[in-house]
Amino acid sequence: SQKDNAAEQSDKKELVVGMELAYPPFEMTDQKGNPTGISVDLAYALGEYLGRDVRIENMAYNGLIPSLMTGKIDIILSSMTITEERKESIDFSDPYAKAYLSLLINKNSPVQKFEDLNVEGRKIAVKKGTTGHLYAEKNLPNCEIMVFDKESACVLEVVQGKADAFMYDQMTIYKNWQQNPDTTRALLEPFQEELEYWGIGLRKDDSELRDQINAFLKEYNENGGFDELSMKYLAEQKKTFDELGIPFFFDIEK
Amino acid sequence: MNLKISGLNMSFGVNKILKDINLEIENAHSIVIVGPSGGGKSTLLRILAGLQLPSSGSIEINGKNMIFEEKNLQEYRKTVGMVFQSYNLFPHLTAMENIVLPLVEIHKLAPSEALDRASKLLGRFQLLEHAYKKPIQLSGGQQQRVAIARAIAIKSQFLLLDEPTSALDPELTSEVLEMIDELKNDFRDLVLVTHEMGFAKRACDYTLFMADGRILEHGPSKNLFEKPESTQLKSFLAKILEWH
Amino acid sequence: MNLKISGLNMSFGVNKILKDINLEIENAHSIVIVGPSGGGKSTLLRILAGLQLPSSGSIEINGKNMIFEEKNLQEYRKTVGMVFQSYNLFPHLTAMENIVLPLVEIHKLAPSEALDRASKLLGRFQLLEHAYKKPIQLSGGQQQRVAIARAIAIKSQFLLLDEPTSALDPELTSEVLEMIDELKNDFRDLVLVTHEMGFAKRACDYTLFMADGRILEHGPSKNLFEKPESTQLKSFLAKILEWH
Amino acid sequence: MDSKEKKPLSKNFNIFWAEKGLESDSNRIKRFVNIALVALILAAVLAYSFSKLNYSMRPETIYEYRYKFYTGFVMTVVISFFSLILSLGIGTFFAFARKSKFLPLHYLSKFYVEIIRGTPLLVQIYVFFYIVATAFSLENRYVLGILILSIFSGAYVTEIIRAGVESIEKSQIETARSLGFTPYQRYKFIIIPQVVRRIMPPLAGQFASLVKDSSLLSVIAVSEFTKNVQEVDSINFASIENYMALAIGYIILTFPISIISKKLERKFYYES
Amino acid sequence: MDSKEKKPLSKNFNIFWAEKGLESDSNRIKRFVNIALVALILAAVLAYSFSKLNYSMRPETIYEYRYKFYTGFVMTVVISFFSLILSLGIGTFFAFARKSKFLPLHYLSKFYVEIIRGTPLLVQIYVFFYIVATAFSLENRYVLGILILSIFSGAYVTEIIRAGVESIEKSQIETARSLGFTPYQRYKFIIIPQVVRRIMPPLAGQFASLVKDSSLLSVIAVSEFTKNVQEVDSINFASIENYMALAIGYIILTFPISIISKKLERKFYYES
Ligand SMILES: Nc1ncnc2c1ncn2[C@@H]1O[C@H](COP(=O)(O)OP(=O)(O)OP(=O)(O)O)[C@@H](O)[C@H]1O
Ligand SMILES: Nc1ncnc2c1ncn2[C@@H]1O[C@H](COP(=O)(O)OP(=O)(O)OP(=O)(O)O)[C@@H](O)[C@H]1O
Ligand SMILES: [Mg+2]
Ligand SMILES: [Mg+2]
Repeated sequence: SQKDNAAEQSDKKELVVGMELAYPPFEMTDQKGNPTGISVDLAYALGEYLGRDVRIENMAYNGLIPSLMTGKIDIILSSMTITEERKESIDFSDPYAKAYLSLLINKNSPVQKFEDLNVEGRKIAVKKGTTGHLYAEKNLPNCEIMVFDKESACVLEVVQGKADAFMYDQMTIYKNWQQNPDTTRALLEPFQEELEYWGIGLRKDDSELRDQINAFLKEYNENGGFDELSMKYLAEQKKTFDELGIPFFFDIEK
Repeated sequence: MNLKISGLNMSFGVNKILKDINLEIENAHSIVIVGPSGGGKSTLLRILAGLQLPSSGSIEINGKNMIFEEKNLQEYRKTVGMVFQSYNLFPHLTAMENIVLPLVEIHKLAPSEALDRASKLLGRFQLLEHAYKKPIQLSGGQQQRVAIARAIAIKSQFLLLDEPTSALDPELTSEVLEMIDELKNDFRDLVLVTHEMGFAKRACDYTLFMADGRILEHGPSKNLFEKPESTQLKSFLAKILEWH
Repeated sequence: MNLKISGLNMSFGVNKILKDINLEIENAHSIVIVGPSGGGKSTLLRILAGLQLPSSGSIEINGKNMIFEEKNLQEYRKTVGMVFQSYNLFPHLTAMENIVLPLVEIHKLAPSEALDRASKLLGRFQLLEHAYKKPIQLSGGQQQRVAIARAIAIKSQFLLLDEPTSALDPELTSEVLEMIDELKNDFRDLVLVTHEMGFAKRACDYTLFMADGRILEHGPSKNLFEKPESTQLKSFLAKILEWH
Repeated sequence: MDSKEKKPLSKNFNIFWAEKGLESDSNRIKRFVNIALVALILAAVLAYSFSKLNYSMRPETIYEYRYKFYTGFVMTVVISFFSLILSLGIGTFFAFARKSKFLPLHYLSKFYVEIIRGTPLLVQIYVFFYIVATAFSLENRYVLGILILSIFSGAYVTEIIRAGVESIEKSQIETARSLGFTPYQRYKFIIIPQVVRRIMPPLAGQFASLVKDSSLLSVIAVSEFTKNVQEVDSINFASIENYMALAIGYIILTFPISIISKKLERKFYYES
Repeated sequence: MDSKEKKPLSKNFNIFWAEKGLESDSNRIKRFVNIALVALILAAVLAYSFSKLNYSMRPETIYEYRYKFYTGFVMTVVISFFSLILSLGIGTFFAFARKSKFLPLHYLSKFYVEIIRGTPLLVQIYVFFYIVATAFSLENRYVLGILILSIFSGAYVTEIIRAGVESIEKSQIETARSLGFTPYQRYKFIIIPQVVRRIMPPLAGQFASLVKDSSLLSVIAVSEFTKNVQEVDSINFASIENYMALAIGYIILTFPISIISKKLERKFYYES
């Protein structure tokens, strides 16, 4: 009966979007505490497309999936990577972005390329539950993997030389390298065979909404919405990435 | 006061403290219990105060049976004044507060009236200048006097006094004696435990001699002290002469 | 025991408790302090025990000056046995343990020897069957006897007893008297506070009469009790006759 | 024994109950010097550590995000305040329930303490919020947050209160009974006034914990202080500045608890 | 008063000190029934909530990741064990320091308690690990973690011990002094045996907190229980199963603390 209600009200009811506002510039807050960022803009655009009001629920990352499953939010839009494991619990829309892993490396570390990390005595910092974490577990059996809750801790570890490298997405690595040019360097070239894609998380039984969202994403991309977002939030990065010849987030060719 | 005790037994675990006490006293205003230390005097007094449950037996006071249920006992205790052997003042309250608190809270006196009554009693026991001291700041005898004052202040139907003059000098002991006389005139009864035989003889009209959990002898004080029958009581009283 | 006190003062905040006490006693084996409640007897005893610091003044015992520094006092206290007015047994220890613990830990006796000594004393005070009770399970008089036993057991140079028979019956009081005589024979001295004048007269050879923080009269017991000079002492003693 | 009196002869005498003496006025200068000394040493250690770090401070970034700091702080104040009061109520209730002769209540209290103390707050938040609250259609996450936090903290408070009440000597309860006090009056006039002093220090500790534990509510999207600061941190990456501000914020929050607890301790102080 | 004796006449008599009576053998069946009752009610609430959730359990996923669960659990045991002992030592030290006549020590103790209790463990971990430890070139994050956790918990332990020691009546200290006990002997024979019973409940609470607070060490990449479970959770997204396992794990960890604390409470029980 809950499902019927949901379907019945879906055109009037507001769309509750869950995200953790701690991943600039995708999900963040302005200085007054209002949600802002790429995902937030995307969420509002989606709301407009669906004709529903949007409410952003800001919560811890590991609260997102339980909240979705128990109906406390309607979708997750929080730079979430689509994985097989997650698909066991929730559904995803079509991917709207792709990300590469990069490395932030301590200046004095001997590590020059990704393979150098897979050596006894090297230490890598990763953020808990990120694809970097999963990738390291799979591909760096000889390296000591240190798992942290916060990016800032991972960065500090590298800056202080407690870890050789921090593996995360390009954009965060780039930003932190910029902020710590004296103590770190960055390895931005992609080294993964398989790319990772971000999708919007949905409840499994919400196929109607999924179709709507997929249609929206398609239209939004075709209308150049993602390019606009890139220009608004990631102009500098996009420029650097283009110079380096590295593909960018929203360059999804399917 | 009429007191009837039948088949009273009391034990702590395996220790039998009171052993089949039977007693019938009529028309005694003041009863004194004497006997060797550890004989069960305080225990009997605590049972009479409704603080301790006997293992078996019944007690009738002035024709009323004591019902050993918390509900009844709570009401009953309000009608009894008790002075403990170790005074048991509340350590966080001043001498004055120790007396006034039960008056105001339990007996619903107006605070001013309670203060008045307390002051009079404190004055009588030469404690006025110590009224605002906490128990720890009082000497032993001063604490004992506060405890007496607290028990008397509530104007209970009867009083239970456990060695109320043990820490008092002769002068104050006399004061307590006088007070006991006044209580008699007010028809307020009392049961008293003491080790001072002179005091016992003078203070009370009926005497119980308790030893080893039993009442070995009892009777009007005069008879008992002058013509003790049991050998135990005889030797008990004899000792006093040695050093008096 | 030679005792010399000069200019001793002691106050709690604004309350002057001891007021310029001067005293010189020579060759007294046992000293008794009598006087009205609140007169400062316990306080004086506690100063002699090294538990309380006087505000000013000095004390000389057997030619040795008391040095009021924690370090010295700690050693000094080992040589003194003390019975407190409120017994002060350790509530978490049994009667036996209360006696044995100081013997073993402070006076370094072998446990077996300590147990032996404690048993003898407990036996003497008719407490053997209560040896393994905690203080709360003992009657008032039993607690007091344990406290006396604890103080005597350490075989200290001298003993300070604060109303040691207040909770004891005549029989036990005689026992304490006998014990005091034995101590005299062992040349162990004592200072005693009591409200029982008969006991005082019989137990001690020198008497101090204290009232309101002052020593009003002192001298050999015989003289003092039979020919009191100060009006205070006279009226103090007179009261006893009223009821004895 | 009043230490004031003894000072002239030997200030070393009463080493166990020196508290009062330390606060006497003659010692004020000494006290100040010593506080300064301790503060200085601690500051020196920190300063040395910082100097070794080569860290360039950007304090202006805190000012930039002051609004987030402020709203988070206020939220934490509100949540802590209500949770504190509620947990005291819950703790008192279960401490009494433990003493109840009605056995289900007695065991409920035991269960409550063991289970709540035994499991992480995080798990409790998940269970209450996602499972129980969902089933009973409770929605308001702030109210639920306060409730969960109170239930959590209440278990610790229960045990603190129980220990305090049990430390009152039986003879006092008996005296109160002999005077005809009802159970309620016993608690009001005899037990509580004596227990306050004894339970205040652990209680203050528990409440300080509570204030800080409130940060865990961020997992159910309560934007409290820690969460907001961490969000700012993920944007400005000025970790040291952010966390210093966080520390100071919490000290400001817990300090009143310390002060009030010390006041109560002193107010209910009596020698025994 | 021994409640056993009073039962025949009225079991309602002694409502305040009924604890002992409840554990007498005649009540064993009653006790069992009541425990079962309470457990049943709690289980029913949970079961109802679950049923409302429509959640399909995947318990096999826990088995799949058992290794992570196991290593995390062991790490938490190790860290908790050493921190518990160390924090007891630290707490004892500072409780005594607070009483010291050497004023810098006295104020150090006050500072310590206020600052450590006042700031979140998270901040302390960052400050110690990334600032102080870096400056002094300390490296081992496990040892540092235990140290930080002990220092944190020690502040609460300090206050608990202080409150306990101060609740001992002065007359007992005085008696011990009169018998010639040294300060050390006073503590060993008189104060500690009496204080154990009074401080055990809050102390057990503090240690239960400590065990759970150890999870915060995950921020410096100590792979303890919570962290490992959360890692698993971020992979398998079987939140309910994971967190149930987490809860059970922590109950297993804290239960010995409860048991030992109750044992000690009973061992040092004496009527007063
Ligand atoms: N809780 C208890 N457990 C075991 N025995 C106890 C307990 N309380 C009291 N007793 C014993 O009961 C006996 C009687 O005690 P009670 O206090 O009634 O004696 P008493 O006649 O008042 O003695 P005293 O004159 O010394 O005060 C004593 O032998 C005492 O050891
Ligand atoms: N801590 C304190 N603060 C204030 N006054 C106190 C304190 N301790 C004792 N006193 C006062 O000191 C006086 C003497 O007390 P002390 O205990 O020495 O009397 P005492 O002669 O032993 O009396 P008693 O025969 O009643 O035991 C009393 O008036 C008492 O009130
Ligand atoms: Mg008695
Ligand atoms: Mg005295």
